[in-house]
This record gives sequence, C-alpha cells and structure tokens, in this order.
Amino acid sequence: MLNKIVKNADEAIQDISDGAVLMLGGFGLCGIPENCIAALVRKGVKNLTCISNNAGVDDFGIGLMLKTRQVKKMISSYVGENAEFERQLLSGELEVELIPQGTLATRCMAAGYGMPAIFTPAGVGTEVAQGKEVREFNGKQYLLEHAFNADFAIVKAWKGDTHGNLIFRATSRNFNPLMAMAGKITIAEVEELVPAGELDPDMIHTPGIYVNRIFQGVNYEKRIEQVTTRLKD
Amino acid sequence: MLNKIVKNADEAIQDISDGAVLMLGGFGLCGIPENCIAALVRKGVKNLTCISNNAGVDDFGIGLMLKTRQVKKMISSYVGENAEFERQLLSGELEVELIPQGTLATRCMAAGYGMPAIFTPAGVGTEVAQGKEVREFNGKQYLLEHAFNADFAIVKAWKGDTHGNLIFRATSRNFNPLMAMAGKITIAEVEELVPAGELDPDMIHTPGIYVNRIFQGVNYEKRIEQVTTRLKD
Amino acid sequence: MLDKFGIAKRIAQELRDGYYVNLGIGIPTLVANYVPEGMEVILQSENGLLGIGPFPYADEVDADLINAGKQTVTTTKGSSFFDSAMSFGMIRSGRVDLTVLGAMEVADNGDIANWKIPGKMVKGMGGAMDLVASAKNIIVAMQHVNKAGESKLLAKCTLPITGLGCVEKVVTELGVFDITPEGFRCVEYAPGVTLDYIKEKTLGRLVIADDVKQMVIG
Amino acid sequence: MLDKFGIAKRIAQELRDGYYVNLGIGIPTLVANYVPEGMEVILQSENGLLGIGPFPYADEVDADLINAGKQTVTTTKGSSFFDSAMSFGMIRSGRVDLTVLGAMEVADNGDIANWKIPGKMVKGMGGAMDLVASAKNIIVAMQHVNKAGESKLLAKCTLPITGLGCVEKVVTELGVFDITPEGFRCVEYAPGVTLDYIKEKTLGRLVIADDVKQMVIG
Repeated sequence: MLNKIVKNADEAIQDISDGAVLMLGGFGLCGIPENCIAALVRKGVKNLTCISNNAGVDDFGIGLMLKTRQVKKMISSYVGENAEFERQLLSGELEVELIPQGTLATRCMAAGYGMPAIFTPAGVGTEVAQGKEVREFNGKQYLLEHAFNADFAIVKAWKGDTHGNLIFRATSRNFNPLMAMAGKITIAEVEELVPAGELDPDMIHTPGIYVNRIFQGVNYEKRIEQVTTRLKD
Repeated sequence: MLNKIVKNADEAIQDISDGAVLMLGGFGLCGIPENCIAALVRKGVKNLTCISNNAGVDDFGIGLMLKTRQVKKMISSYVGENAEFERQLLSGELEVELIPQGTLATRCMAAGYGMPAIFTPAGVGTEVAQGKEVREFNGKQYLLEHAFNADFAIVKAWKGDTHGNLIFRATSRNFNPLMAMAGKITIAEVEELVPAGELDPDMIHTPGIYVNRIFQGVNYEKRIEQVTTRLKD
Repeated sequence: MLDKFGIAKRIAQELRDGYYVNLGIGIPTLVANYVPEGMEVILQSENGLLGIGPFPYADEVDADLINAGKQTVTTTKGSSFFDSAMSFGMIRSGRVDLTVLGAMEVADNGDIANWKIPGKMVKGMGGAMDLVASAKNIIVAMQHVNKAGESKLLAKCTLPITGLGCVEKVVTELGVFDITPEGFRCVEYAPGVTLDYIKEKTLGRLVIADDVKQMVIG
Repeated sequence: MLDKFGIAKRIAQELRDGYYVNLGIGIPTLVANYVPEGMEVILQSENGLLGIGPFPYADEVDADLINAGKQTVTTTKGSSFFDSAMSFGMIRSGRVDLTVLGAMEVADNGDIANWKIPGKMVKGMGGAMDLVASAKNIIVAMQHVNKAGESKLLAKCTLPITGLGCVEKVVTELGVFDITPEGFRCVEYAPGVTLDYIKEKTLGRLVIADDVKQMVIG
C-alpha cells in the first residue's frame, strides 16, 4: 500500500533538523502551510534556510519563525512586510538573498523537471547578475540560473487525496505546485483530504508522485494582508 | 471585445502559407487537431515543417498531409506507423529530424515560457548529441537544446471558451497545452466551445492569453490505433 | 499639471481592445478604473490570475483570491488561475501586451530603477525585474521629480538598475515622453504646463516632438 | 530457460510497495500482470498518465485514454493526467522508482542500444533516450541472443547508442545480470540453464556471483 498519510504537521516535519533547506509555498500570506509553520515553531528547529517568495508578517507566516530566530537565511523576492525581519537583517542576524520572482518560480520548476539550470533575462545588467554567467540567444541576453536544491518542500493545497494528488484554489496556487515538485521530500497539508479516486484525474494540479507526505490540516486562519472591498451600489 | 472566435478550421488556417513551420498537438492519433489537418489538406499548402510527436498513419492524422506531399520536414520522436512516410523518407522526398520525446516536449515548453534553451540529459553520448553543446552540472552531462520557433501551433482541446481558455481530456492532453503556449499564432479546435465564465478558472489547463483563434470542431472521428480490451468476467 | 488620477487616465488611452495588461502597484493600478467604455482589457496578476475583477463586496472577500499587491480581488468571466512559473512564462514569452510600472528613475535610453535605494531597507524586486526584462511594451507611470524636486528623468540612473533599455514611454504629471534614440521625446504636455518647465525639470536628453500637443484627458 | 512471461515474472520480483514504475513496450508491459498480491505499484505512462489500469471492457473503450504503446487503457483510483513536459519532468527529476525497457544490445558498462538499426527504417527513439538518461533504476528485459544466435550482452554496443552507462540490471531467458564495474554479474540462472551455457552466450565481461542461485519464479 502507498502510505503517504501522516497524522498531523508535527509528524510530517519530525525529521526536519537544524540547518535544513526548506521551500515554503505561498504568496504573501495566501496559500501558506500554516500548520507546518506552527509545527516548525513548536519543534524549535534552527538555522533554517527558507526559500519562499515572502517572509510573512510579524505575527504570521514565516514571521513566526523569524521571531523565534529559527531562520538563518531567507531566499525571497519580496520581504517588505515585517519589522522583526528588518531588525534582524540590519543587525546582521539574518542573511537575505533577494531574487526576481519569476526566477524564483522557474528555479523551483527546474528542480521539479530535472533541469539543472535555466536561462532568464530577469536581472541582466543589474546587481542580480553579479557573478552569474550571461549568455546571448537571438540577440537578447540571459542569465544562467540554477535549479534549487531543497531538503524539504512544504506546501498547502485545497484538496488532496491519499495518493498525494493535490488541487489548489484560486491564487493560493502560486508557488505551491512548483515547490511540491522541487523538494527532496515534499510535505503537503490540505484543507480536505479525500480517498484516492475522489478527485477528477483531469483536474489534478500536482500528481501524487511528487508528494511524499500528506495530512489534513486544522484550524486554518487564512489571514488576509489587505482586505480591500467595494460598497454595494 | 476579445475576438478570438473563428467560424471553422478553414478560416482558422487561412493565412498559413507555403513553407510555414507548424506545431501539431497529439500523441499518436490521440488528441490530434483533426479539423485543422483536414483544412490544411483542402488548402493544399506546401513545404510545411511539422513539429509533432508522431506522423499519423497512412490515412489519418498527419499521414493525410504526407499523402498529398505537403510536408517537407517532420520533427518528431516516433514515426513508425506510416508506410507512405517510409517511402518518402527512403526516396529522399521527406526530411526527418528525430528527437527524444521529452526533449520535444520541453522545447515546446521553453518557447511558451520564454526560455531560449534548456538542458536535458536525453541523448548525451548518442548521435542526437552531434553538433550540440554538452555541459556538466553536478557531475552529470546535459545537452543544450533550443526552444522551438513555430509560426503556428495547432491544438485540439476538449472544451474551450470564448476567451481561448482550454481544458484537455485524459491522455489527449499530451503535447497540446505545451504547443498551445509555443506558437507565434495558436489555433485551438475544441469539441465544445462555451461562453467565457462557464469553465472553472481553477481547472483551466491553457489560459486564453496563449490562444489566438478558437473554433468548435465538427465530426470528430477520434480514431484509435490499437483497440485493446479485456473480457467481462 | 496632472494628479495621479490624470496620469492613470492618460495611460488608459494606450489600452487597446483585447489587450492583456499587467499593472504594477500604485498609480498603475488606477489605470484599471479608466478602461474606455466598450473595450475589453484583461488584467494579469503575476501571482497567478488572468482576469482581475473589481474589489469584492464585503461578504465576498476570499483569502485565497488576491492580486500581486496582496489586496483581495474578484475574478471576471473568462478568468483563469495558474502557478507562478506559468505566470512569468507568459510574461517572458511576450504574451502580455502592455505593462505599466512605477519607477524611481528612468534614463533617456530606457533604463529603469525602481527597486532599491542604497542605505534604506531593501524590500526586494518582486516581479519587477522579470517584467522589465521581458515585457515588450512598458510604460512607466511616475512623478516627474522626487520629493527634493530633482528630476527622475535622467541621462543615467543613479539608483541600482532594475532593467536595461526596456522602457518605451513615460507618463508623468507634466507630459508624455517616448524613449527614442535621441532620448526622451516629449509628445504631449499636460494642461497648464509649459515646454520650458518640462525642459527645466528633465535632466536626461530631451527632444520636443514637432507635433507636440497638449494632452487631452477625459 | 524462461519464456517472455517468465522474464516478466522475474522482473516483477524487483517491484516494491509504493513504487512508481514505467514499463516499456513489449515484455516490460507484461510485468504489470505479475505485481505481487497486496502490493501497490503505480504505473506511469509517458504520454501523460499516472495510474494505468487494465485494458477496458469493450464498452468502456475511450479514444482519449491510451498508454505510450497507443493501446486503449483505463485509469485506477488515484490516477492523474498531465502534459508531456511534466511527464518527462517527473522522469528527469528521478521520481520514477523503476524503469523496465527492452533492448537490442546492452554493454557490460551499462550502455544500451534500443532505437536504431543502420540500414533499416528508423522509427525514432520516442521517450527511450529520456528514460535511459534520467531514470535512476533501469532494468532491461530482453532475449539473451538475437535471431542469428549472437549475444546481445556485449563488451561494447555495436548499434547506435540510446544511453550511456545507465542500465542497472538485465533479465533474459537465461538469467539475471547486475551491471557492475566488473561487467555483467550473473546473480541468478534460469531453471534448466547451466552457467557454462550463459558464459557461451555472453560476449561482454561476465562474472558469476559467489552466491549465484537458480531463479525461483511463481
């Protein structure tokens, strides 16, 4: 029997140890693996390298792991929403590598697709290009960027089945399916876990082959950074 | 108003002219753009370069265009099902470039993703590597393979909407969404064309931005190469 | 002289029916409010949405549905969701017809700086470097001068570069400027603004178009 | 000596619970019939399916649902469909646990030739070159000798190569051979086959394992 199901986040992350390189899905606070982040804080694992588009806010998302000083290095495209982050960065406690968002996404995809490196024009002529190989194709310059190499990918999906197949909802998809393909071990937390056979095989975003562990998450807060609304006419 | 809808296959392909480079979706006879192939035969356009995983059979699929000598060159991974193909190849009437199936797929994806080239281990040490750059990453060798550059991509989907969004069914998906992203002009024929808003935005395989023309196909034959069945107990 | 709404209105005149458009945060976002009547424009959000709708009613707010500015939004008929690699794939392969961005500085060769001020906390480039390196048609929406009154239209960017030679057009409160081999080419000036004032406030090479005219905004 | 079903049965012993497996056309496909009771193995078809089910009943045949051999198939519980790039992505990134392929020749260093015979019509490599270049665990299922009685286990492939140093194990009608730095290492011989006969029919370097034993198949 395929056995990918774990009881909860604590069991899912139990072998993540100090110094691990993690990928964490989500864009802002949208689609983040809330349960696993909470479990990582409980476990107190340290010196983590976190590859994630953003770094959460002071009291939510990866911000919770920053507060407890568990993160050694962030690899992100945008980190502006977090005062504690800024303090640690300026004091030198935290290392930060900023990379273009499309490059971040594509380096995840490259890992999942077994491509060791990709070419992107993003960052040519900027400080992002420092130390990187530049190559011209058809008169345009591209940077050579390498696939990520992460010990664990931790993603959040809307629905999942016991084979590890995942379906994401709306813009909470973002980096999640890319990271799901890219970790040496992929952990998926889902809002609803169903038996294999209940999801339409045409509608699966991440085939189960990429997912090593899956569990039904609990108590999703799904915090919103900026609630913007319009008035009824 | 977005205006991607064309009446039929003849209108969809009307500006494809002699010498064009075409991508045609499908694996074997599964998921091939039957209507557009028929229209290309009617139009009689010649000297085509066809990028397609297979070359059809004698009397169906791209085989129909081979019979009428419209194809100058096939770029495929497997072409074994076609006697007329073999005759033209051996007589030198037809050029054939054989490339590994994963390389074919990834060179389509590269075009759709704006990546000028990709690295793949497929073909290292074989005649496929002749004249190609070999590069080592992490102790493993890879070939540099370039994105395709096709004038038209012609794909077949199950459902589509008036914005050009596409959904594919079962294994008729294959190369179709990749080629849909890769053509300078993308033409989609669909079994069912619905108004924008009827397809679930989470379940769209090809976002409409990639599709320039769409029409509801007719009279799908959907021929099967090998009907294999089992007996009821 | 234009306010930020005027800048957005003027940029909206660059929209064409059926365009796929990516609007950056700030003034660019406002452009969505001035799509001409009867025109269909599809907004791309690089976090994975084609077809951004208006803000939701209070009872429609959905934490899973945000734009690249992390604001809650809605979908439109014909919307689609996709992952971030496909999102930047469509940007990189030139499928987005128009990109509107803010900037701190633009050089007269089309270089842009909009992500980092030395000495200040760096928040990151987000998708800006991908957009400027890939999009085929980039309009910058920004103030002509900074808070110290210094020109942001320069001969050479002084801030760290976001992308090289990529900007097509700049719209400021003073006018509309095409990037040409001769530098900024002023093709329109805002109501109440003189060409001399524009010359005074522009540090990069500036040429005035023969057919320069006063901007008309609705 | 084994027949093709025996070869498939022996290879089925290499399956492990939860394995994702890609089976090539021919003898490899037969392996699916011998998955041990109670074991769950998920078959990948490189045209875009995880979870290949049995052939359909006549009234279930679906033209949109075929395997890489272009035969009509069915799905299983937990199946998923995907495009060809993702399919080879999962192969290339090493997610497929076991790949079983046919071959025309295998060299004692693990090189494989299985796509082209000079002078004959070349049908193409299909996905074979991707599979052999990427899969981490490749077993070749083939006849030990060709129709002319010549060994297909060679010191060096004479036919055009499909991939270099990639084969882990060869199962033929005569036995089971691991690829090792010393060449083919015979670890099992088929019932009714002598080691001398195997030596006679193997042209590449051959070593006999100390613990070589007769194959046991159900």
